[in-house]
Amino acid sequence: MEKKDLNEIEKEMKLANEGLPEKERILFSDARPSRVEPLNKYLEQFVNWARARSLWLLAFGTGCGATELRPLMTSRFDVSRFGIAGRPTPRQASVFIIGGYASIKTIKRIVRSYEQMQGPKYVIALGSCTINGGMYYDSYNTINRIDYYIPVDTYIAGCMPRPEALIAGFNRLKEKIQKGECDGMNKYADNFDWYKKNQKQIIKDWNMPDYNW
Amino acid sequence: MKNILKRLNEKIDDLVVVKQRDDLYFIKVKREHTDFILRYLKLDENFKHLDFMQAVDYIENNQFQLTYMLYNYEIKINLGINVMIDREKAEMDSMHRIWPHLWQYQREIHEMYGINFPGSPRVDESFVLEGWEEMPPMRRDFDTLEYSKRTFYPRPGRSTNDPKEYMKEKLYHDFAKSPKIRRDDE
Amino acid sequence: MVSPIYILILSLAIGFLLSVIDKTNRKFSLTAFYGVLTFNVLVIADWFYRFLFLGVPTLTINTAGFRAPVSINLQLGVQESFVLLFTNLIGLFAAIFLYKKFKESNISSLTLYLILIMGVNGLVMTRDLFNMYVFLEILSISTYSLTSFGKTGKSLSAGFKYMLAGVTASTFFLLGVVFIYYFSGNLNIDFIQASQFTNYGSIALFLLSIAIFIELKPFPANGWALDVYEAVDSGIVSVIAVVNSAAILFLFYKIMPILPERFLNVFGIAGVITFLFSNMLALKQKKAKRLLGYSSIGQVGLLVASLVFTANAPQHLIYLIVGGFFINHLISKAGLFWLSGIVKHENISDWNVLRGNRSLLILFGIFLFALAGIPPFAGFWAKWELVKLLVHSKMLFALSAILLGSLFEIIFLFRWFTLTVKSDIAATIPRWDASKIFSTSFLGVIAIFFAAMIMKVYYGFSLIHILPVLAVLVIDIIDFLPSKVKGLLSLLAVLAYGYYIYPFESNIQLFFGIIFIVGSAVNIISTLNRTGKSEGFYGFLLMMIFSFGNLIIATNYLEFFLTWEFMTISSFLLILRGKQAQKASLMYMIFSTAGAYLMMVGFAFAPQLMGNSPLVISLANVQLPLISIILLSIGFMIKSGSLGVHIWLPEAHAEAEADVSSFISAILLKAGVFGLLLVGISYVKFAPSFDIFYWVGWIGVLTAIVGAFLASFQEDAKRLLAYSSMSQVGYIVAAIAMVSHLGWVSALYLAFNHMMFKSALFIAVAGIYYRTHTRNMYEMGGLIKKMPLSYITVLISIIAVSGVPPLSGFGAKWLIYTAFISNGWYLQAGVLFFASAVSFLYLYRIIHSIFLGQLKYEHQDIKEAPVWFIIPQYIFLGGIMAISAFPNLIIKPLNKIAMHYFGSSIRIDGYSIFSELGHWDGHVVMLVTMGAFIVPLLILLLLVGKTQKVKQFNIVYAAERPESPQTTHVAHNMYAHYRKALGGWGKPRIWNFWHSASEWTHSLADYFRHIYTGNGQTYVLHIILYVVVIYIVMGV
Amino acid sequence: MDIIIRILYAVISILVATVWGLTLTGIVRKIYARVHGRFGPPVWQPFLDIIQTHSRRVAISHGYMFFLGPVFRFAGGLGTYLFIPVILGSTVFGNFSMGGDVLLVMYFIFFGQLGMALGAGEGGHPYSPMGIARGLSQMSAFEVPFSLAIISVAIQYHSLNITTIVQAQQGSILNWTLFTNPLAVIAAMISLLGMNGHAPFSIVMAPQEIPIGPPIEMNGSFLGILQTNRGLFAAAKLILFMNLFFGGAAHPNILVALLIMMIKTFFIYMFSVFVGASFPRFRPEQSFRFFLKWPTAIGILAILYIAYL
Repeated sequence: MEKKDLNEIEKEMKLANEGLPEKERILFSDARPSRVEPLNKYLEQFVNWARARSLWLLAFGTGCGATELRPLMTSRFDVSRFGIAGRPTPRQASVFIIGGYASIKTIKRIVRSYEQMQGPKYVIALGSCTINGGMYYDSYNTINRIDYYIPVDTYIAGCMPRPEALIAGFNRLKEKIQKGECDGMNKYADNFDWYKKNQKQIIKDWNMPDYNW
Repeated sequence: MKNILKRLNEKIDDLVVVKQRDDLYFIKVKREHTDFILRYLKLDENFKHLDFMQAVDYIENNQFQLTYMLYNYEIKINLGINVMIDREKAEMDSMHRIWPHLWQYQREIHEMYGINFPGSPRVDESFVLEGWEEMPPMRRDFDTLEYSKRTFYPRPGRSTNDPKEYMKEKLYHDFAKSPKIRRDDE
Repeated sequence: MVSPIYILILSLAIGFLLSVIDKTNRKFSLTAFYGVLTFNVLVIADWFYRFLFLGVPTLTINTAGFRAPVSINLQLGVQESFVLLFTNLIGLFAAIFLYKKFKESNISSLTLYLILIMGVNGLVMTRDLFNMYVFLEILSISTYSLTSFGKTGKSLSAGFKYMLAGVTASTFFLLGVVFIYYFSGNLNIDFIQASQFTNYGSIALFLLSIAIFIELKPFPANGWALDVYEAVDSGIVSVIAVVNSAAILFLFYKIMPILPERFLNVFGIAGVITFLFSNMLALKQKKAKRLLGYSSIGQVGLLVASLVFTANAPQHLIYLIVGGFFINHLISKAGLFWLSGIVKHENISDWNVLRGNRSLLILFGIFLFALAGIPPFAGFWAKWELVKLLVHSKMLFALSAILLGSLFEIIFLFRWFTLTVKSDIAATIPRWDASKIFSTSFLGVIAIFFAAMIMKVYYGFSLIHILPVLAVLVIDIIDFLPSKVKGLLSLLAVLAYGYYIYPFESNIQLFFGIIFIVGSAVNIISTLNRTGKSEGFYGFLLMMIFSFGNLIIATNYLEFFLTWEFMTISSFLLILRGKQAQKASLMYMIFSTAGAYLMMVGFAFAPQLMGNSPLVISLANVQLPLISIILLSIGFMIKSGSLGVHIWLPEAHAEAEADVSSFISAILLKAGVFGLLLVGISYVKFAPSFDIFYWVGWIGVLTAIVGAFLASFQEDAKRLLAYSSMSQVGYIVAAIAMVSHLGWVSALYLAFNHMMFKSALFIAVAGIYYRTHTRNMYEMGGLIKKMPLSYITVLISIIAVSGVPPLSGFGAKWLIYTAFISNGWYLQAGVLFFASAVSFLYLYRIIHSIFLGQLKYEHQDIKEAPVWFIIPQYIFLGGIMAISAFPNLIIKPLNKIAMHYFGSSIRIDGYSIFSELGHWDGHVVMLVTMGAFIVPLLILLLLVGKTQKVKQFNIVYAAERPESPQTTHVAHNMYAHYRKALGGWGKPRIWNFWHSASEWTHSLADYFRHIYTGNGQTYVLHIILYVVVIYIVMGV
Repeated sequence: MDIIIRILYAVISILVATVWGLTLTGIVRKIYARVHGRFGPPVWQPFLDIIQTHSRRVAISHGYMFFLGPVFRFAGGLGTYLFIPVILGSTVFGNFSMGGDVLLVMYFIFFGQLGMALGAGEGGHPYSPMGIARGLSQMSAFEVPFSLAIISVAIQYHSLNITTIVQAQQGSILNWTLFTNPLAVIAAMISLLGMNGHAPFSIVMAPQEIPIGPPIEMNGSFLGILQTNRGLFAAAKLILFMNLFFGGAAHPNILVALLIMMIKTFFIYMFSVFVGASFPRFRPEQSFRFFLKWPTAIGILAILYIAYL
């Protein structure tokens, strides 16, 4: 009796990947993301200290806000002094900056890239558009609230926010990380079905697995 | 250019010509003449380049206007070909045999306006909107605000101001009195 | 004891009576006809037996009751009876072959045939010049008439051309006879002496001899003969080509004693020219009978040349050389002509219909191999002795012309053979005719009989040297068994053979014995995967393996060379079994033969060996002359695929069957290495003044680098491995060429290592091919998940190839660089470094393209390679691991082997090996590596946290997800940028060179072919001009 | 007992080298930043990065070879280092140099590269093999001048043994290979540029074209191991160069000797850093061609000069 239950649970833990054609399902993992508890208190504090001082950005400009990242890197504002560096692959990055408005087409890519990042991972939503749609609030293809689709740790308002505002945002994120308040990864895993429902509601041609490992 | 138009006039009846600028003309042609006119302009009148193709929704006339924008490198003149088609039965002949890259424009217009181009390659594939299920969004009877409200979980508490009034009030109410900032290049 | 005169009488009588007998019934006339022919054979056979075994003195028959020179006399001795026996035999069997035709045709053709046979007999026996003329005319007239036997327009015109040429020749003959009588007052050749002819008189001899020579169809005055060969019915043409030629050749032999030496030399050279050019022209020929015509003319030229050149040799050599060529020509040519009658297709590519009948195919093979001078057939021995003779008499131009001609012969014969065995069957299959097959098979038996006689009686080879051939015969008998049984039997046979030859006289033999025999035995396991019967496979495989073994125990040059040829032919036949192997195997055969000819000459130059010990030992005390070293080195380097002569290698490796490739690469190439080492052994004590091995070393080094680059640019897994073998053998060749202690230790170490890892790699690729059915690496990918065992094999092997510590490859690298640097070959060492760095390119390419990256849809359900492939792989892996962890296992014995020849230059202390430059401790390296591997692994396991296993498409991407595994797998043209960087150096120059060489030869042949216009008058003009030219050259 | 002490020594030696290697990387980043006119990250940033990567909660693995790839890489770095004597005459920093000579070290460098290439290959991402193909090709090209330089040095000292080579350079600064055999040193230093993968030879990682190249799929602890190895491996290479060409590090006082080692390796590294900071990147085929032309010619000259003059 118990064994059967276990099997059922195991089956539930698998993702259906219904968006994929039958023959492609073997090519993608069907594992469901699960919650990973933090380490014990002091160890977690230590690693959070290190995480906060070594923020690796995903170099993926999702909108017009990405223009603001260039001056950040170069000599005028130089974020590398805070231990912030760009990383070309989501596998290695820990911070995802949503650079402004996100269209339906872009949110699909955002979700993919976010899921491909390895936890703990942080999201900075940049610009008004990510908060409530900004000037594109009534567009047919710009989403209004990014936090319905991925968990967001810090918002930076403005259209566009200046690099100084970005640096302030980074500092805010750092503080939150050190305090251990940034747990978007587990939030996403816990509310996975809700996020997926929202995502699937607007992304109509779902030709990818349910979770992009 | 006059000669070209004259020659064109000889070819077809009731040609409507609008001169916008010295280097920009529009002519209005019938749907069934489009293929002939485009070919003629490309092969005989040297309008070799197709800049773009565009559609406008004249919902009042129950018509779509399609514009093929041509360019002649020798006399350096843009010539727009306007074709009016019926909005109810929105369909146009595919011109991709004249300019192969037209298929891409036609695909976009198909997606955005729901105008059909039978025979155009890959016209049914989605272009920007991946998996769009509603009415084509650029049709003017499509209510984007309603759609956005329905779909995108608008965040409550949003307020809107008239930019001009708001700016005057907030920032520049004594703008006229403020000293002028000289810029280097002035 | 019937007097041979009755042959003439009876043939003539029955010949004329036939038309009367035929009035009653054709059956009677046929009975009489065949009766006479059989009678002839029996009479001559009886005489031959008496002459040979009973020592009966030569028989002289005087006619009309007078003694010669007053009367015409006939003579029958050993030589005459030998020639007559075979001509009559062929005559009889040709008649049997023609049975159907004779049954239906006009009776006159039977009459003509009998008269022809009579003419031949008379021509051979008579000693009188005028009588010769008479018989010659009889022969010619009957031949003209028989030529038009087919009654086609072509054969009629051919007969007419023949007549024109024949009449021209006999005019000269008659003039010659008249003049001779004028000068000597005598027509009996026994009473004519060369001294009787003064300056003016020699013109008489010239006219006589040139007439006979024209009848022997010298190049280029032989267009008429070619047309005859092409047009006439195949039964008749065999008589013309073989029986007539034999008689006329004997005629030439008879008058040889009265000809002055300068005549003979010119004729000999003309014969060589005929041989060379006929074979060259045959290159371009596609029609079987015309091709055979060219070949017969060439062979007759060779016979004339060998008659002339052997004039001063000991009797038994003359018999072997001339007799060997004669028998060879007789049998194979008649056999092939008859086969053409059976096949009934003109074009040689249509001969693949022979595949419908196994015994005919075997016969075809026998005749073709015999004609090509492949052992054990008579032609091989004749050629070997002729080469020796020519070398000793310093006739090097004639020698090279003959060998070049033979090479052309090999090319067109084997092209024919491979086309027959491999091309797609399109032509209609004829009905097999019993009478024709009977005659043809009889010849096959004779060929084998002679081969056995020469091997056993003349040379007295022991059984072990005949073993390779016996293996083929035995397996052929049990070919009905399933292949697994045969495979197991072969494995046992190889082991038993190894046990039999085991007690070796030296360690170096033991070493190569392990490579050849043990390596082969393990490799055989992989062939056990074969299903069905694999007809013929195990026979040739055993032949090859036994040949390997015989190489190391060969005690003289001939044994070595014979075995070498066995090895070549068996490996050729094995390669030919591949599906698309026609071109590849042909190329292999051509290059191998060229190498073999060079070796043959090289051995001929080498001094005689004393004693009865194996070559590896006895050569140490022999000083090889420089020319011999050069020729032998080139010969062996061709076999080991050195730069410049390597182009056969990738083709042969790639196109051979999957489980054969490993034999070729891992073991066959080592035969070349062994050969080179033999030369090196003599080189140690007697280095020539010109340091030829220095250049051999450079070639080896360049082979290594070029092979590595070529391997990096391949898409085909087996070609990649083939080029890799070329590269690795380049290292070995270079190391041998150093002729130093460390050099040889490293060469042997590398040879052993290469045997193991390349076997493992080829078998692994064979297993993958078995599952995926493709050799293109980019069509695979991601197989690590499905074939983990094969992956481990390839992984370990490529580490061993690359020389990355701690595996055995590093030992090789360490030894070789230390050897090079301490030997002062600095730049060569630099090139080798480059080669070894480039080798990473292809090694990564093969493992990545096959095992890593994206798994394809069609391979999702693929299984691990069959167990028969896995077992040998892991045996080799075990070997690699053993000598990696304990390098002493191999370094110590190799050190000892090399110490036979040099003082030791390394010191072994525990597990440490010290050279004068540096040191290496394989054991410590192994331990440190293990430690350095395990510690990070533990750290990783400790720190890694939760690990999520994902699938192949879970890779990072943002905009578009991967489309399909095919487009996501990076494997095709992986090093395009390197090719770009190499620019002009990346062009296949060597391939282009050989390609254009072949094109030029063929174009040249085509150009020369145009002299044969097909016009009878032109042909007569050719003859006249030829006579004039010869006249001027001889300076009569 | 002896073995335990040896292992202990090895651990100390490895720790020193790793820390020094990582610090060097930090310094280099700082210098790069200053060249760009930035402040740059702190010198200890590499250590923070390593902790951060190791503290990822989930690691994605594509299979066993992928898992082992970084291990191979690190083992390669460890092995390379362990067969080089760091300080002349020191037991602690002598490492396992009795295992073999400079040939062993040269080939052990490949160990890690090959293993990493295999692991990255199993990741299945198309950029990995592209990067590896470039890397292997470039390696085969820069190996040529380097090996020629090594041969030249071997001829010069008639030894391949690193300790012997260092010994021969003692006494005066003029005994350094740098001065006795300058051509070989030039050839080797140019190939060091390729080895370190700084611009103009940074075609392997090339973040703009093939994002980060081979380790594109590496994440979490895998990446952490790779980062650690980068420090150790850099140190090992520099120490090898120091030993072969710059007189090695020898002093009775081990701390002074370590200091000498650090100074020398720092300057050797700075050479490639300054070249890297001031040049743009080559295209792959330009890079290969470059190595096969001038440095190779210099290497050949070095051999000819030493062997025949």
